[in-house]
Amino acid sequence: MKGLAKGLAYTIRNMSKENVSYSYPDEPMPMPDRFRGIQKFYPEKCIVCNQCVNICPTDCIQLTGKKHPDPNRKGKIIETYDINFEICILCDLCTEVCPTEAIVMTNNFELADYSRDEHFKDLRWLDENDTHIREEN
Amino acid sequence: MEWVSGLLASEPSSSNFFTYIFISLPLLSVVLGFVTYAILAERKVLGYIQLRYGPNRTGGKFGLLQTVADVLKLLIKEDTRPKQADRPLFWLAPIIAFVPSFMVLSAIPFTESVVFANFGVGLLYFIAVSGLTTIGILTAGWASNNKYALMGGMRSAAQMISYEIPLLMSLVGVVLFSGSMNLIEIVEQQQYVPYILVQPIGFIIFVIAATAELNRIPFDLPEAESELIAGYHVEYSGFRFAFFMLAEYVYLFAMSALITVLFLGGWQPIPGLGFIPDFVWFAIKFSIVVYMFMWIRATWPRLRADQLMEFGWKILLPAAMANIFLSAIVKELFF
Amino acid sequence: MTEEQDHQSNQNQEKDTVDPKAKDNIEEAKEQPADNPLNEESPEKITTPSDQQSSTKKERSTDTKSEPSPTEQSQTEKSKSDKPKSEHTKRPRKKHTKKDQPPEKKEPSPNQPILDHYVKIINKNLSKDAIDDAFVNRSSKELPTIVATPKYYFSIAKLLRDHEELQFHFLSDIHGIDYESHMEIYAYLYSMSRNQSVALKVKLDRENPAISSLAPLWKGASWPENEAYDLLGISFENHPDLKRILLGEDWEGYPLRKDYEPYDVEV
Amino acid sequence: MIRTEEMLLNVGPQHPSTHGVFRLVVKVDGEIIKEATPVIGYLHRGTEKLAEDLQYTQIIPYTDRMDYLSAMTNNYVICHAVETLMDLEVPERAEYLRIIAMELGRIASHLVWYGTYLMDIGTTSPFLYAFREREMIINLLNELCGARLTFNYMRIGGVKWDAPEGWIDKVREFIPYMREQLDGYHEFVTGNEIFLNRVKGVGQYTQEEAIQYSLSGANLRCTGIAYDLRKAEPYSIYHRFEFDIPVGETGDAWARYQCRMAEMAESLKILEQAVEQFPEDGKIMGKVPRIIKPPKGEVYVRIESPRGEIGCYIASEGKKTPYRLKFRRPSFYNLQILPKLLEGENMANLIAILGGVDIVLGEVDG
Repeated sequence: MKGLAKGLAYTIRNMSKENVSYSYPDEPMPMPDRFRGIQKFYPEKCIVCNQCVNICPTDCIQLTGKKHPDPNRKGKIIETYDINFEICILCDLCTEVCPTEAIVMTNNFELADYSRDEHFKDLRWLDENDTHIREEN
Repeated sequence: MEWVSGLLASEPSSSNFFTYIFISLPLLSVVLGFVTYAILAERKVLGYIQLRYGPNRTGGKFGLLQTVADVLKLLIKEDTRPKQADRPLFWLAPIIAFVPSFMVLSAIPFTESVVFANFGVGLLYFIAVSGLTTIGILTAGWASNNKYALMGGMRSAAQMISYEIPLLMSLVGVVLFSGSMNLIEIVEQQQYVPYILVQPIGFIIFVIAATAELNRIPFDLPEAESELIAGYHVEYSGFRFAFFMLAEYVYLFAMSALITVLFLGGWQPIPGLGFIPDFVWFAIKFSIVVYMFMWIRATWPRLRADQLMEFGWKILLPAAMANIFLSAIVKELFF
Repeated sequence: MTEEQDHQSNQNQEKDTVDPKAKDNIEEAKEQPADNPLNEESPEKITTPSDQQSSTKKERSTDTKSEPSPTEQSQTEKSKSDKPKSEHTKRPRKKHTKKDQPPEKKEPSPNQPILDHYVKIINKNLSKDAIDDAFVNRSSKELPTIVATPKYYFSIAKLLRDHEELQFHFLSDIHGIDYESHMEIYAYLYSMSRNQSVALKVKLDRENPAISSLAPLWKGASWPENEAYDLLGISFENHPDLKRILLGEDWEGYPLRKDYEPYDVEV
Repeated sequence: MIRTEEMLLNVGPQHPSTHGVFRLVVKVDGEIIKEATPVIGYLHRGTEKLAEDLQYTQIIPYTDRMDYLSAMTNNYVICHAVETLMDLEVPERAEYLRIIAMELGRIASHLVWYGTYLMDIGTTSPFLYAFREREMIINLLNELCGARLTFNYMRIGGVKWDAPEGWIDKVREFIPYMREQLDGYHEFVTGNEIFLNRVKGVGQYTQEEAIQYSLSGANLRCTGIAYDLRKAEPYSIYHRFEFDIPVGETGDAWARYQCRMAEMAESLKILEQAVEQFPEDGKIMGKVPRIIKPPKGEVYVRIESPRGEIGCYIASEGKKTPYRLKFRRPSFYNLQILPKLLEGENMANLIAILGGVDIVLGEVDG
């Protein structure tokens, strides 16, 4: 009986405590800087080295490059860059290997959509995704 | 309430029929209102104890319309029935469970004047009719043709048999002291001393047995969502499910009211505070009892079926018997 | 060059050398306890009767005494590594290894004498050709590894569990590997009373991989063996309930085999 | 004489108390279980097969998804295996970060167990209280590595991130708070007579049986065997910390409960010492070749996860990808004893026993 009474005392004490719920959809949920949300891509920084494609464990990144329009400059520039978000596991490895930090993580995590097709993010979408960009990389 | 008695004595006619309906509507709406807000209150109390808000979306900050929305949703939901179910029984079960829960309400005196049927044996009537619900639950468990439901139904029947007896026996003390089974008379006897002080053992036994009758934690074995998923009503959806839900909470209402009447002195005020109207007193005491049920639900785990039986037969029943003896001796010596 | 490679290159030599030595081994086994490095840890552990009850009690008492602190451990390791030098000549295999790759391994593993001791016990109790191969896996925390011949696999496992100087009561892991030339079973045994581990391996024919089950010895081996059956197609004899545990009975093929072709209707 | 009939009952795959997609076919006579057959594999993702085509660094995110309640230990076990195989040295600061992360993860994992176990037993409040504390741990780990569940924090030879500014202090503050809450849990639940009745003597087994069935973790320690790999084979820098191995005596669900509750307290002890000893500065990555190619050979390492002994076997052919990777998943081994424990038990005990074994289905199915 003592244990039962103790339990009752414990719960009634907690009733007056302030609750710990997040009011998530009403108030945005602050995420720490390191949080891994959907990537932001800087096409101008990309040197088409393919390292992110190689390291991706789920093969969700596809890219193509083309020759630099300025014939005097060597190297390639990016033409298309797609991330298939249906299978991306946000493991952060692509940003880790990127030598120029052309791809970085953002804190944006609200990715629900009504269609799977919308989870196929192309270069433009990733370029425009420029809020809450992670500072530390 | 003279005219009600006159009405009862008069010859049946269509106008009488409508009069009946009209006078029972307020009660019905009070009960339904209670059920609506008891569900909400339970969720809120659980929420606050568990450091969260509880419903807070539908109907303003406090989620006042949450249950209304839930009921509306249940009403427009598809009524599903398992293919192998026993059709007539499946259809009948919610009604068997639900109707007695409303029938018992007629016997409860809320104040001295607000009482619908002043039975001589109101107490006996209440206990007898409330026992019928178990048949509904058992029927639901059987008719669903689901193994979990069947188990829930069986558990419910076993539980009812074990706990109905101590429930009744714990009341014998009250009857001994008041010398009546009329609920109004019992309340009037408690004008100075509520029976909780005279019959503390009886009170505890009654509350425990009542919790078991209500299928609430720690005795919610027929439902036991972590073992039997939802027990007897696992196959019910939509409005039929709402019936079970309704029955459950109407019983909570009725049982709390009965505890208030039998042990807490009903509408009797605390001496010196008689200026507060009697229905307020009733409401206050009643709310405390309801809160207690919710508080227990937030705290304790569930018993196991065999422990429940053991507890019922080996502890509760002897204790109830001892209580009768004790009451008889006390009554003989001091009153 | 890793241990395994040089080891395989030496296999033939080893077989040649082990056989004539076997006689000596048996004789030495009698005097072995005297210079057995294990004796340093507390002799009573070794002499514990192998019946389960007392041994588990022993485990409890020794374990609660708390493990040796790191300094103590390094000391015992040092002293262990002292020993093998005297035994060095008895192990021609090691010698050859050294000659083949002189810069690779400077000193023999500290666990080499322990392994030798195990090998002796097994040879003595079972048969000379019970062990196909035995080496210390240096890259896996100096783990003594015994490769059993399929015929003696079960009896070696039983001996490892029951022998009073071995007491490998705890089966940590058992799984199969498909090397394209053969299949292999890898079992990792641990002795709580002696705080020693051993790996028991056995090589199987790849075409028709079958081996006796360890489930009669350890009930805990039942599901992992089912898993090996499920994913690699190794069948276990005397297994109480051999079934495809993860993939379901209608699955075709054995996914962890190297030649498995995934078949997916939708792709 | 009443004729009774046995019936087959499918508990799961969708059942609130199986903690995932796990099916148990039980043959019941009334409420008494005659026979129970576990059916697993609903969550099998073929991690081991996938890993054969992945580089070692790429496997780490996959391990997060095995035992998703303590992903840190899974991260560690594969890193540790590769490091052992390659003979790599991990910098001290990284080791401390790993240990702090792992012990936080252990507490978080046990908190989930505590909450869900009591939910199984029938009370909902402890779940919410436990999740309040777990949320704090998750937030700490989120700050450290940027994810709440699938951390992907450790790398071969070190860790991905250094501790952010003030993080160690936050951990330091968390320790006394958690102690206080643990006392609260004990006050709330441990003495509760109904709870005691539900767990005492339920699902009991002996030391011999526990070893026979290869149980590990609290499931083994509840019988009184003080076997914890952090002590038996100290890996990482566990030898630097002083802590005890909590053991039970009776080998029933009650002993398992006590063990796990005590383990949380021990983890707090380790955390306290780790935070105190935490080096001022230092590298977080060791000298690791750019392309990780372990030498030819095989390795098996095992560490203590919250659920028991998690092992990792790698057979390497000297390539970038492992030839064969195998995880010894503690839940998979621990679950084997279930049919034996359930025989002759009450249906209500099924839940109490299954919950007490503490499985994570992602790990059972691999």
